[in-house]
Amino acid sequence: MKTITIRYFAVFREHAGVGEESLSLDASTAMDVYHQTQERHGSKEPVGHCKVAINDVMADWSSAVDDGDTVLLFPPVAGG
Amino acid sequence: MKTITIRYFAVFREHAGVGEESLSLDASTAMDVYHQTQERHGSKEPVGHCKVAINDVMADWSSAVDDGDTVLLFPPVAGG
Amino acid sequence: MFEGWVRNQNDGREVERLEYEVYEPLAIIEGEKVLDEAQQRFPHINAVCVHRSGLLDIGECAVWVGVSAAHRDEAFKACRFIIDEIKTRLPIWKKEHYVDGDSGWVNCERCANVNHRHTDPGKQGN
Amino acid sequence: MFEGWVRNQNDGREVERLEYEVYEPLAIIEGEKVLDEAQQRFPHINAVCVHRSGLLDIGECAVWVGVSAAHRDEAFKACRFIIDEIKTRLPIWKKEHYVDGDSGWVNCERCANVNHRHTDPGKQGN
Repeated sequence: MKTITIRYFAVFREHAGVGEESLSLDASTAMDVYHQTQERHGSKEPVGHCKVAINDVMADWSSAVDDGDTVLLFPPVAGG
Repeated sequence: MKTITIRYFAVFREHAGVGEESLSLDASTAMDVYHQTQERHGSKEPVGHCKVAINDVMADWSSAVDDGDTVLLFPPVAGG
Repeated sequence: MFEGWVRNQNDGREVERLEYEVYEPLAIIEGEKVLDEAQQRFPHINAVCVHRSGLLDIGECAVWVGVSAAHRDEAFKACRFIIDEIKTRLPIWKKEHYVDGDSGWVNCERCANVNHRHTDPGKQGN
Repeated sequence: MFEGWVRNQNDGREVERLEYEVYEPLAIIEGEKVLDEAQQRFPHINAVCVHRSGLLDIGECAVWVGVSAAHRDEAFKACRFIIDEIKTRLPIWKKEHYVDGDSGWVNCERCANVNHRHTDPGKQGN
């Protein structure tokens, strides 16, 4: 188990009800974190439409997460 | 013979030394006027690069000119 | 030069004001990357961009991109490149507050529906 | 929005100032035609344009095109259409006055060479 700080933005934050929380997760990638917190941020959005950063650096969904990392979950941006 | 007023613009005017002159010409089209005044406005430019107006209305080089018309000869514009 | 203004309607709904949520640390880094990439593609330009954050009223300028170049083709292409990249890459989210009291995050129609009476805001453009 | 400024060099020559000769009666009519055509191609835009006449110094704005639209794709395309048409269709001629005292009408390199020490001003852009 790793202690991961998760930060939610925009619609994710509103649904989670918090901007940030620390969870103890059995996660090896950013994707694992997304899926394991899906109920909290309430998204059925495919990850392909969202973005992720680890410790303030843009990352891939396959990027590894380590104990103590902060994972930032970004819903789709306004775009057009 | 027709009395045609010719107006020269930009480089044409500088070369003709006048902005406007009235000439008695044996011309049936705007193209005829261009060719018959070519020595005055000094242009070797093909008419395809220049434009013409008759009595303040944009015209084609094949447009007819009548006695008393004013023909405006426009050198190429700056473009790009 | 491109300016994005807050419009009073979107997709047929009356918009009262907009709220931009910007995650600044990464928005600034990504914004600088976009300008660097524009500079590489169009070497002879000078470019700047500004994006607002927080609550904006109708008629306010939300985003501004300025590009200068000796030749207009390059200026147009670079300006278009920058605004398109900014709109899709930067961590900036737009929430519309409607006149009828409803609100919704733009382009999140497939995300969680967390808003009371929130309806599909549809495709957006600016 | 597009602004054309007077640059201090063109094709490697130092420009001191520019002179625009505009034949107003037809420039205005053609300019309005260009805006009408833009409006037909891009029905949802509002567009205006201004072109200066006479002597301009370095750094002055020579031409300004402003287009507003709900969607930026339309705004970009319409702005580009208008400036391109204005530059090629309106009876407006540009004369460059160089720092070395020479001068020349732009894009008239194949026309009459009426200027003292006038050399090929080459291809122009703005």
